[in-house]
Amino acid sequence: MFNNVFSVMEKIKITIDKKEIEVAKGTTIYQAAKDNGIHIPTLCYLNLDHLKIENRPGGCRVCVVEVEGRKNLAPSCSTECTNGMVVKTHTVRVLNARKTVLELILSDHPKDCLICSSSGQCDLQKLSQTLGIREIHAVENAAVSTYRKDVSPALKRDMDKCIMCRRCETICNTVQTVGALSAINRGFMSVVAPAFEQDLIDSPCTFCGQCVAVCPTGALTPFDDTGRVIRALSDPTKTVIVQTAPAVRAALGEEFGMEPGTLVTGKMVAALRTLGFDKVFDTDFAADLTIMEEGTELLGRISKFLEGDKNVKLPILTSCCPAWVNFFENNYQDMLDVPSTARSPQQMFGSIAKNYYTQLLGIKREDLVVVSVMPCLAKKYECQREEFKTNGNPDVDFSISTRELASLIKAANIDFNALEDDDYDSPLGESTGAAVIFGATGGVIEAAVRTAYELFTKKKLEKIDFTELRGLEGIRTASIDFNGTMINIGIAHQLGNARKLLDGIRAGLYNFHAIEIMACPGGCIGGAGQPLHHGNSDVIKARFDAIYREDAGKKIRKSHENPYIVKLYEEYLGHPLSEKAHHLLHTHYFEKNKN
Amino acid sequence: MNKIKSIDDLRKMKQDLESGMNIREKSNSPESLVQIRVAMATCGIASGARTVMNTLIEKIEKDKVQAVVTQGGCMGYCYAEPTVEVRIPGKDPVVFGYVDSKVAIDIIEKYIGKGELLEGIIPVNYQTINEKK
Amino acid sequence: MGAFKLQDCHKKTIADICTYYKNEPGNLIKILYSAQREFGYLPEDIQREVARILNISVAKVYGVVSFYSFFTMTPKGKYPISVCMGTACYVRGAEKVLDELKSQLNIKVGGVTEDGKFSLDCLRCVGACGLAPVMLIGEKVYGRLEASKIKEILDSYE
Amino acid sequence: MAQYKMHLLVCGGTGCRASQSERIAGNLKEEIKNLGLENEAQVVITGCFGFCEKGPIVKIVPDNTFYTQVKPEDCKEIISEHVLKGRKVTRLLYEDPSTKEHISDSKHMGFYQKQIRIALRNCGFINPENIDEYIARDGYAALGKALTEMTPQQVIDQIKKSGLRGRGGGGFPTGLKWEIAAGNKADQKYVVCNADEGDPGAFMDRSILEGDPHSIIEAMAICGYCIGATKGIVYIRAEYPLAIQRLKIAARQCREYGLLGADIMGSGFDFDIELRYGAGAFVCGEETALIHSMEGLRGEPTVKPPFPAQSGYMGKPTNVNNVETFANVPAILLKGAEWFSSIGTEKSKGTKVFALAGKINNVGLIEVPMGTTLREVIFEIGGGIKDGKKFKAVQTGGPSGGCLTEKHLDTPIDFDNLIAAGSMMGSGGMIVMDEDDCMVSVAKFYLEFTVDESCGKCAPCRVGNKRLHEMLEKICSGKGTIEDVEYLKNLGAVIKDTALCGLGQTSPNPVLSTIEHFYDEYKAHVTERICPAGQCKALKLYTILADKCTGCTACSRSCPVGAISGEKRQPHVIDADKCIRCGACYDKCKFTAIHVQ
Repeated sequence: MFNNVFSVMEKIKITIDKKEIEVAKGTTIYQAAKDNGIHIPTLCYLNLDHLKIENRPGGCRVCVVEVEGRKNLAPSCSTECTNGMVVKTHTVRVLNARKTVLELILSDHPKDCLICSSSGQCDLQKLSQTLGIREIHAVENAAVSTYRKDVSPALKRDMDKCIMCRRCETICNTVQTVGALSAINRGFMSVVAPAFEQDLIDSPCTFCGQCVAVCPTGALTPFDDTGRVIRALSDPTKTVIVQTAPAVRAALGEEFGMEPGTLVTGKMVAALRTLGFDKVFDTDFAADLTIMEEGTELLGRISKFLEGDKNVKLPILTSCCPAWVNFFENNYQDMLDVPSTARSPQQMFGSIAKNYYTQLLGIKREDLVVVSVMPCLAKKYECQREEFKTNGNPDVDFSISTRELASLIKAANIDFNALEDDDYDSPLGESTGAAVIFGATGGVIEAAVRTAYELFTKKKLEKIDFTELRGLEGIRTASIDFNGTMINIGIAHQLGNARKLLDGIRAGLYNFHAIEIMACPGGCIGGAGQPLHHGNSDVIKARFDAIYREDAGKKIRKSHENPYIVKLYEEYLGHPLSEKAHHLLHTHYFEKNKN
Repeated sequence: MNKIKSIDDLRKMKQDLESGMNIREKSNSPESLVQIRVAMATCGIASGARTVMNTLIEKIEKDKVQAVVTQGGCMGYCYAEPTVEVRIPGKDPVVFGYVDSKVAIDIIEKYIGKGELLEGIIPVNYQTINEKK
Repeated sequence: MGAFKLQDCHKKTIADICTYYKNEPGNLIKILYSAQREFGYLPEDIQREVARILNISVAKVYGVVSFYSFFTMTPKGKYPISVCMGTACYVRGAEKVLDELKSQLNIKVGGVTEDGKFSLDCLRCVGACGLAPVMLIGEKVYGRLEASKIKEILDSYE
Repeated sequence: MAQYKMHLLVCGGTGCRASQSERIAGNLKEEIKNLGLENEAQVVITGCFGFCEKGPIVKIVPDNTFYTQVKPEDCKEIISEHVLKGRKVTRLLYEDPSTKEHISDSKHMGFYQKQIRIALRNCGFINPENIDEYIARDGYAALGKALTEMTPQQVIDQIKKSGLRGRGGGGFPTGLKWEIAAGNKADQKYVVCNADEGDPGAFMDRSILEGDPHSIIEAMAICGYCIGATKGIVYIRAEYPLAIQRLKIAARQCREYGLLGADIMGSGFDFDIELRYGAGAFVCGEETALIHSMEGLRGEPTVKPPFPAQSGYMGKPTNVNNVETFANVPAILLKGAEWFSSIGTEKSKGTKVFALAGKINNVGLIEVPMGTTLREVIFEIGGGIKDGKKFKAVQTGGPSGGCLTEKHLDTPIDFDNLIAAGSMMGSGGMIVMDEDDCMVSVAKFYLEFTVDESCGKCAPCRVGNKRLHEMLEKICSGKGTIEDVEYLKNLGAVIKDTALCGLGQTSPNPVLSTIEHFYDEYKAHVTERICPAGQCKALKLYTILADKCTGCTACSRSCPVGAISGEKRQPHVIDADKCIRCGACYDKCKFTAIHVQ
């Protein structure tokens, strides 16, 4: 035992660029260098250590270094340090090799950087700048590999720009276990794509967009809805309102040079108002509404279960995450009656806006345009689902990502950092701390527990913070004491972890009462519409912490105490799970069979 | 099927099988073996060369003589058929005429086995087409 | 070439192959090999069916099919022609043989003649280097080829 | 086994089968029956004799008569003359190309004289479909010895002492490899035989599997015993149907005899094998790629470490050896490490099988002691260059190797010498080129192969080889510059330095070695715009020799682009700008008036 601990701690000495350093045995050259301020470039290697996501194909060969006594150059990402190793990261040989390899990659890459949607965000572009590539040696008319383009509601694929880093493939298969993408073909024509290069919409893709979040080039990019939003804003016949998801406020600042984790709620509201939205509302309001519906549904099922009803389906699964919905519709057709029927906050908001708010304004639903700002790309797909339309008019017209909002702000000449904080409009702008934490993994279930506890036990919560439900572990479980009744909770983020839980449930291994699932790492804060983390998971951790800070600062932290929610039920919906609520706030799921 | 259940089974099996392969094994290193060539042209066959050859092969197998029996064309001693040429490594070849089964056995036992000379040796002074150098 | 439509009998054949290989994803290549032997090629629907039975993504199946040159998604001609492009054949004039085949059949490498009679492919060394240059029509090996002999050989196929 | 006085060995290798050797065997049997000789003569279908150039081969023992290029029609004569009457069929005997004399005994043929057959010991000697013949030749005795008299470590020590190195290309010491795999503890381990032979022009593995499958099974079992594996997998090219069939038959016979399965020879050791098919990807010769392929995945290599000996097939310790390596193992155990290490050079022990091909008289499979010189191989065994042309280069090591020239002819062939000369052993392909071969084109040919076979995982190999190939094409089409040649050198060096696996790390060798040894030829292509070997179409200049031209107009009528003009019965001229260098005029001219430069 002691021996083991000792061996883990075992240190070895190596020399990198004439610097003698001590590292733990098992450390890679890349990591050792990074820990000592030497940043070796790489294009394929990805390590989101807080989330235990790693992609290490050793394929780009950009991170090669010279190791004394070794015949050829070593890929630093996948070469472990050995005692006494002497490493050089910038000799002529290394730099020539690195430049040549990069030139090769660029020689098979379109050079439309100026108008590429990843321009300025592109790791390849940045590296080419860093290494000072000024020309590319290749014969005239050198072959380039080109592929079928694909535009889906959520994302675009232009695989001509693929550099075979395999990050998307790892995310789609190992992390998310979706299996929409795979490396196909061989050699020069090899690329990552769906089977038969078919469209993503025909594949099992959930539109979680995590492939986009890790793509180092412009091969995988979000579908851009900003043009449509601008057109709507400039249409005088339309009332345009906007809702902002909880996670957006914790990340938007990064696009304007702020530290990750900076909360910019007030500035964001101000910017949206400046952009010309008639009303600036908060998806958080709908999140509170979700808790009312989902929480009541949970309590109902639990009560029936405790009464001995054998037909009751437990655990209840959250249904806020559209990628997750797509995932279970495709993979768990036998369990379609298990998830909560509650719509996601985005869609609840849309439904209330188009049905209730239009009444308040006295306008037709066609004249109200609902825009959502989401950390998510799957929301773009979700708002186009047929079941969320009335006479072809969607409840949510356009869903734009955090990054799209940033570009709208920039294009409108707004000095974001200088903006004065502003407040959301009423009535759909009021929310509680419970709604804010929807943005982080475990947040939805914590919000639900806060409400369910009080409704179930009829007692006031002593301690609002359920820290046992928080964290970035992929799968977490906890049992909450509801005044003598233990409620078992499961939490998973990333679809691969969800699959593990679901398979366990299918096999009858668990006795959870409720499970929260989010498709993206860390929950919505790690969504694919957020500013790019460029492989640094500290960014996600910082947003995670910010979300809970925002919650702690809220006066009201339980959804059922949101006065505007109370009012909405009194005036319009009646009570949770009422017929009207069912009609407007719940949905049903479809069997899909894509492989 | 007879299973091989031990190394002894394998060895025994090899022993039983190797005689069938002997003819090929020997051809691998003919220089070191006694070469016995039976003239098997029409004249030879007519006068019983085939029987002689069979006798020789069986006798070699039985006595485990390191020799190889081959057949050749007419050696030009048609009057003395069947003829058999014996070539012991390091010695000049010797040709026997009028060989029958009894003589064949004598060739192996006495000439090859003990180095005794036998009756019926034809003085050599010949070349065959195949041997022409 | 009409689009391949998966019939129940095809499904059964595929299921039988998969069962024979214990429905194990690790046996994917063997399964595809057997399926191709059965159907002559591996159209989309067959790949989907294999993926479904093995419970793996069809992207992965296609990733494998498109990786190995042995697998094909287009049906071969009635008489598939394969020209050896091993080094021994190359230095003894395989390219000229190939050029002659291309012009005689009027197809490219990987193509099938319009009447579906011949298809033309290259393959790596078949190991008959002593006969170089070599081509196969079906299983039959033609050795010591010359461009001038090609027409006669092709004409011998009805 | 029945006693026959005469055995007729008919080559059943792929090459000879392609020339109807099966029919020959059938006809021979038929004729034997017709003459009532069934009890005297036996027809045996064997593996490859190696002398593929002169196939199909029929060898008759005991008199060691070696008939070449036998046709089915010849069978009647062979039986009635040779078998019945003892008269050799002279016209079917091998004719010495220099003396023009017929040689009857293969022992006296130059092709066989310098050979020592260890890995090929049973090829062309036994019926590969008959386990009894293998056992009669001490088959499975090495396994028996290992299982009953030796500990795994003792066996490993023998292999180590023998100096055997991997024959698949890398030359890694086999015993050491086994020792590492043996040292890693696991509940399951695997022995893998790499039979995914892919070098264009190399076919030794196929020949061994076709001619002596039992030696591979025996060696795999021995390896299993050493490293503690009970499962063996042969990863074999699907394009080798005959080898697959023979392996299957061999494995079935072994199971019937109890030589595969549980408790082999009462030793308590269990072992069995199965086959996996390679589906046409050269990169699967790389062991990590091979393992992924066996797992049903794309055959892409992964970074080592971990080595397969640590984490291989299904994550378990796996030992991968190539066919030829395995074929040596039983012989080493039976004859001893000392015997084996007495053959060869200081660091490369034993023999090596080479597939001799190209512009050489005796194309075929040969096995020579390490240290034999290229000259001996090419000019003595190979019988020199075809059609009396001049030797120019020999390419060894397939797409990973390089071209060696006249100055290397007296270099003793072994692992290290070949690497020092800028090539490598590879799996043993040896392609001989003569003065008519353009070395730039040869490099281009190999690069085309590598581009086709690159898995695409790492950038240098995926894109770099493509760029090398494009640049070679540019040079061959007469548009290259001297800078391009320099860039080829830099790009080639970087690809070698940075590629992920052995395929990419060696793929520039054909380019780099030809630039090194034939720089002038490259220079001629880019500066003078001529191809000295006259191979590069675009660099050919067609002119009409006025003194030879009769003005018959055959050329101008054959020209597809109308580049030839002239009056009837007057000398014609070719417009070089219009000429597409198709060579049609050259073929048509009856008066050798077309001059090609």
